[in-house]
Amino acid sequence: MADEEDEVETVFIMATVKINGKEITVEDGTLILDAARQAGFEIPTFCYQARLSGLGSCRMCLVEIAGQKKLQPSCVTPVLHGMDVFTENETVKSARASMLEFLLANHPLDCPTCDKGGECELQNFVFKSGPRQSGFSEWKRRFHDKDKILSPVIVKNHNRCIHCERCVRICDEVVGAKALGGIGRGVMIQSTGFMDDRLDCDHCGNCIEVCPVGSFMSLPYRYKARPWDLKEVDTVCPYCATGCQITIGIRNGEVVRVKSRINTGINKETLCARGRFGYHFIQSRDRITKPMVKKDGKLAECSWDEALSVIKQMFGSGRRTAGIASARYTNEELFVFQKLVREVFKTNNIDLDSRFANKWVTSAMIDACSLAAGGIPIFDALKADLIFIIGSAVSDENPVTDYLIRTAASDRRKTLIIAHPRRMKLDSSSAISLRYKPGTEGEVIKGIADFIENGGESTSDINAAAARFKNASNITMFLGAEILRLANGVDVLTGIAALKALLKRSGKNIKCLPLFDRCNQRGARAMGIHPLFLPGLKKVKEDGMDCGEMLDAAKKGEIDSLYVLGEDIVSMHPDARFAREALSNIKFKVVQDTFLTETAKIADVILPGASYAEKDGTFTNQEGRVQRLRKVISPVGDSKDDLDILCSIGGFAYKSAREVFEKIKKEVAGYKDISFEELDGNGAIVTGHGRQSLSLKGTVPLLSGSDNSGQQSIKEDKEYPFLLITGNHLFHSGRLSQRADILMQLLPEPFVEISEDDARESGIVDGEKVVVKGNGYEAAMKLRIAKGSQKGVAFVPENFDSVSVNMFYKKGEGIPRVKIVKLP
Amino acid sequence: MSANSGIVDILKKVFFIDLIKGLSLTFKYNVSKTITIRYPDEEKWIPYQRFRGLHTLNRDSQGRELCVACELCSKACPTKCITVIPMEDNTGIGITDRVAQVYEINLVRCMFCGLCEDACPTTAVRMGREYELACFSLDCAKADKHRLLAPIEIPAEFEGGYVVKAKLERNKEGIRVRPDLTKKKRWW
Amino acid sequence: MELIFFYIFAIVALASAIAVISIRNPVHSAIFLMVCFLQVAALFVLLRSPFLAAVQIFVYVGAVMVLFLFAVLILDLGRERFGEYLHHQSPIAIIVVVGLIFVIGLGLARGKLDAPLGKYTEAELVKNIEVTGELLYTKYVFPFEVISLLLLVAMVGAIVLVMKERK
Amino acid sequence: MDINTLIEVALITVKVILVSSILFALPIPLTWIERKVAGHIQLRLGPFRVGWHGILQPIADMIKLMFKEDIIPDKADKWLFKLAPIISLVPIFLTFATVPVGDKITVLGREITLYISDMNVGILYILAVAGIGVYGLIFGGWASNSKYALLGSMRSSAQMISYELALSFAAIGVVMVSNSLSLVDIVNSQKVSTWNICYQPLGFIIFIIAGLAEINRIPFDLSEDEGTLAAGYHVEYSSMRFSFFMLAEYVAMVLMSVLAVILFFGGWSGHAILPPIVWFLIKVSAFIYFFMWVRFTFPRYRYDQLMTIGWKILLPLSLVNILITGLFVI
Repeated sequence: MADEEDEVETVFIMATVKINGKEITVEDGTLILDAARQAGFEIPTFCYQARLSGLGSCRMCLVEIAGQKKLQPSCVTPVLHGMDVFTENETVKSARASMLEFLLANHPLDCPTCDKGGECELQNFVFKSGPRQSGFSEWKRRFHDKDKILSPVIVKNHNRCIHCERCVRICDEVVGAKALGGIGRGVMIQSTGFMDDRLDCDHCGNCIEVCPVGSFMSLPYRYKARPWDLKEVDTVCPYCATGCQITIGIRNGEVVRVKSRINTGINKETLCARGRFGYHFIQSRDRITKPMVKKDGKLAECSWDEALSVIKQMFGSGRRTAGIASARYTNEELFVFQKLVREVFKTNNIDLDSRFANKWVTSAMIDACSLAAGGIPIFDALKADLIFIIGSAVSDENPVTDYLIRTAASDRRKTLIIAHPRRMKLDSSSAISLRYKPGTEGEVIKGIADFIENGGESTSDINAAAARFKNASNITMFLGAEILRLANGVDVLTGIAALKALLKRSGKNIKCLPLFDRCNQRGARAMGIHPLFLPGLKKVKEDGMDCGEMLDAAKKGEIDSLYVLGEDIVSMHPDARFAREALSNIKFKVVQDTFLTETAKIADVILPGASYAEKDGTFTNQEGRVQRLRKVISPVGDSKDDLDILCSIGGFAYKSAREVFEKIKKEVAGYKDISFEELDGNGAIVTGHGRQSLSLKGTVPLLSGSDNSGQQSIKEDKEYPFLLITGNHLFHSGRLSQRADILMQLLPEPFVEISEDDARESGIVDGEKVVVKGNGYEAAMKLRIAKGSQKGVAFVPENFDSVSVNMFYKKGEGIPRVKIVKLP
Repeated sequence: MSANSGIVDILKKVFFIDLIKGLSLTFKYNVSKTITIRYPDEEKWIPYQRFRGLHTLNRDSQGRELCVACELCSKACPTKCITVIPMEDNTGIGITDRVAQVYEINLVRCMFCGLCEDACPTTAVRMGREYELACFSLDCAKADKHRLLAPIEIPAEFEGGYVVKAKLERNKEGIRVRPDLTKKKRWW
Repeated sequence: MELIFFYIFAIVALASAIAVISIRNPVHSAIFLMVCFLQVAALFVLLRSPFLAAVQIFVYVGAVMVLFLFAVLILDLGRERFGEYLHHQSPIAIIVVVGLIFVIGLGLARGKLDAPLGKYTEAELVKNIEVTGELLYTKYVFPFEVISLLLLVAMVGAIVLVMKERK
Repeated sequence: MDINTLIEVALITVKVILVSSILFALPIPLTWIERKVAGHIQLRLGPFRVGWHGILQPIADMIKLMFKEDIIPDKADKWLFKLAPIISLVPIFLTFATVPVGDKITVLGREITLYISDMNVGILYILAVAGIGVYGLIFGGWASNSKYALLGSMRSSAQMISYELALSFAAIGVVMVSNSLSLVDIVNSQKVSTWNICYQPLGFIIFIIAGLAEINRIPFDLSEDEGTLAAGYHVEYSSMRFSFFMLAEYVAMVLMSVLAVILFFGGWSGHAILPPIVWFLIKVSAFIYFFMWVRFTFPRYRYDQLMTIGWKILLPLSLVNILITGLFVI
């Protein structure tokens, strides 16, 4: 909808300053340091970090300003018109050298054993501008002998700290975890959690990333390599649709670390725990490394030729075939996959297993978020003065988006409204947190719309939020993927579309961004992985079946062959029993995946594919930003690049992802201006596909009740008091992350989260072992209490094979009800 | 003078003075003592302490490994023949909790320049005086941590620059020349 | 006994002489020529002239043939070259050879080729160096000097030729 | 034929076999000695590992040579290639037919001469037959069809022809003094007066220098100049054929030592405290050592220097020597 909006005109007051004799005109209020960088002069600094609040503690950035006797810290001093600044003269240089000498007075010289050695900012600055000799002969400050292991991923060495406090600030201001603080005074400050504990830690490792020295270190990477050993490749994180740029470092073919880079990608220097520490699945021992074919009811390893010939022989074509893909695959692979399904298998039965959504809901989502109209950079979206999030526990689902929103919302001129049953970390930044029962999203939207249209007393939270809507002029809505899973999702999305229209009528700028939980969900739709749309979201002539319909048909015996690209239907589809039964009914199932998932176990042919670190390609994140994936290592064992596999099955002649991308550029309008080679850290935003609205309303069942799923589960039920919502946890994403050892250390087993009130009523305390029962399935897990969550709602992460949450679901019943019983 | 020296020259030629000089010199050599060291049968040359032979990994006085696996040696190595893979160890075998999991020198590529020694911050790597590195299989071309940490035959304090009595030993692993450091003599 | 040796030497000498002219490879020819010379030397020994035998070996085998070979090696004569020179001469050569054989046969038949033995006894012949020396410097002094002079002239001529070429 | 003749024939046969076998065996200790001398002159030890002080080294070398592959170059003149080592070896053995190692001794009442034959042209015979040996070199070089070998053989043959003259003329001086060509007579004549070295110092020097050149030893070993010719005429030879050449060289060295002793140092004559044959052996050994000593002392001459020395210095000097000797004798 980018073109529907008028660009907000901002008038900047400019200031002209002289830096080292070079004149430069910058926005008034720019820091001297930024101005100098723009002018091309590098000023060393430890404590300055662009998105963090200014501190000015390290004194490395001291500059001389003409007319001022003392040197000034450039990272906290804004420019004034006519300033004459010197950053390279002798006074400044000697001040820098002295500062470094001071820092080294207490910094231990254990660089040989420090993981940071080789990429340490202190080391670099000392080499560049440090004193060559020190006048200090006193004992160095020493807190402890052994490094402190603060968490399964973070190691701390207080001795090395230089008090830049970047860690404290990033934890507080960006991550919002507030796990770190300065303990002690003066030179004895230790930046750590209370009593060296990290209760609220997100384990995101951003403190490690920003630490200029080796005070914070990554435990999984500890003593694995030195920076110069690593071959580092920039690629994209595969865990959620935020699309963080990551840099994978390998040593001798082994992935040893993932890091972010300062000022690269939308995530800049931040990552979440799963992005930073979730790389162990790449070279997991459980990877499938050889193709397998079912012989006499058992899967047996075989050669590629054999597997492919079996597929060619057995796979049918026409309406009785189907293809289901995962949104974790690259645009190129998905494009070739839809080509395979549509052109070779000759069917439109192609879908993502978006777990709970039918094709009408997903197309309504495409419509509501105007995915066809091109991408909206998140930074543009966050300029709005009202940010509204609905249907996503964004702190858990898209942690880095959470950081971005938090940073934006710290601006007091902005309002953040979050509507979700669960409490989340971002609530602390929000003006209003709307709680509702799952399934009643439509009512929330309706309430807001009603208030805006009809007015009324702003007594309830909804009305208060609506009042904010009324006052705002630029509004950004984030629509979570949970809406897709609702039985009445079409209603909700229609309601949102109506709200948008309403707001627009009142002269407001509306931007609408989806919050997806799979890295390439948006790209997959654009590549035509949808029963209704061809690549470029062009309507197909003959509608295909969506995932649910396919399974229905399979149950009836109407599907003969199914090709599953990396999706675990049995584990993810609501109603696991039904999914298993339906799949077993299909005569010939091909699963292409990296792990032996529940679905793969019942397949007839398994093809070992590649993980994200083993292939080239592009992902399109939720904003519509196309980013490059780069191959880091060769596919493990006998597994192959997925693109190669798909091409050899379909007989396509694409040799590389680049060639496929060229084809995509021709077929998908939004990608036509993107150059595959020139995709850098910032990616490229897709443009519109040539139409703004899909106008499917005529064919979509519109109102609740007409949906075949019904709303009966919303009704109160004394026996099963809790409505169960499922989703990703902060440390997990789908079923993939449980293959990553470190993430399993962070959260090894599922838990059930209920509100404080519910806990008090049932007399269960935090951490107690309980049994969750429902739909004839029960599972034991720990209880967690979330203060401020909606009463009568329970949350279980869906990421564990040990507790298959989709067993609680029953086909066609929408949100399940469960009861929670204390374990005797 | 020129006439004089001319005559002398002719006389020298006639009486083969130069040839006789040469012959007498070689005869002197013939009867003098040889400078050959009877290596490996009876004697062995123990080089000076500054010699750059097979590397050793050293321990501190308490027997802990000095190597902290900082990889500076492998960084400094011009032939890139040193492989170091660090690991964490809390059992106290090293002076820090960072010790080498793998410390391997590819002796085929090593040119014994000693830059690793210079780069080592803990004086863990020292070039020793072991120079008998030939063997029957390529296995020994790689010196692993175990081999480098093994106690060396010639103590570091031994001054060197001597020829000592030695014994040639043959066994399955190969040939070794075992020196007897008590019986030493200067080479010349 | 002596006769046996004589025939052995004679036959080998003849055979090798024939080989010299019939073999195309000049180096092999040279070898056979050398063999021939050696047999002749052996015949001298049978004739109680060890001095002549030694001189035969010394001069012909040791020096002349080496120079011969030298030339052959340096010039690298092709194997077929010799054949070419004989093209037009063969009829004449055959006539001459036949004539020669006839003359020698005639001489042998008539007993005209019987060389008389000298006045020296067997014991004196063993010391033939003195005898040879004495004869050379008394009876045959003139021919000796003439030959010396001729050789000198030849030598001087050769040197002059070489000197000319150098300029 | 009477019994005496038979015994004579038998004795000669025995002597021939004895001399040949000694000559065949001689290089074995000689190579060891040569290498030892080389070692010690260069302050080394020489062979040391096989046997006591490496004494079995020549045996080891011999075994090695025997078992080496006999290689004949593809384009070689096969017949000559095989013949050449024999040609080089046989004449040098033949010379020893007339080399006396002592006078007569009496065993079991029968006089046995310590030589096979006392020719009255002995010295002439030796020089003549030894000259044939050059064919081995020439043929070896030529038949190998290799440029290095050919160059080596050319050099050595030219060298031998050049120095044969000087060598012979130097010997003629002795012959004039002793008034005989027979080696036994020459030795005996020295018993009467003093050693010929006293009368013929110039002749001796010429003889030794030309002799060195004649047997292709340093400083005149241009035929096997490793630096420029790889190995000279025998570069293509291996195995036993190669060892034949080596054998011939060693025997030639022995011959030259023997000749030097006989012509200039009174042969087996010496003080009575030792038997004559021991004197003879001592003198010959001294000369052999001298040759080795020279080898490891002097560098090699250039080819043009070699020719200059041969033709412009040694030959005129030898003629002068004959002239002076002639004047004295008359």
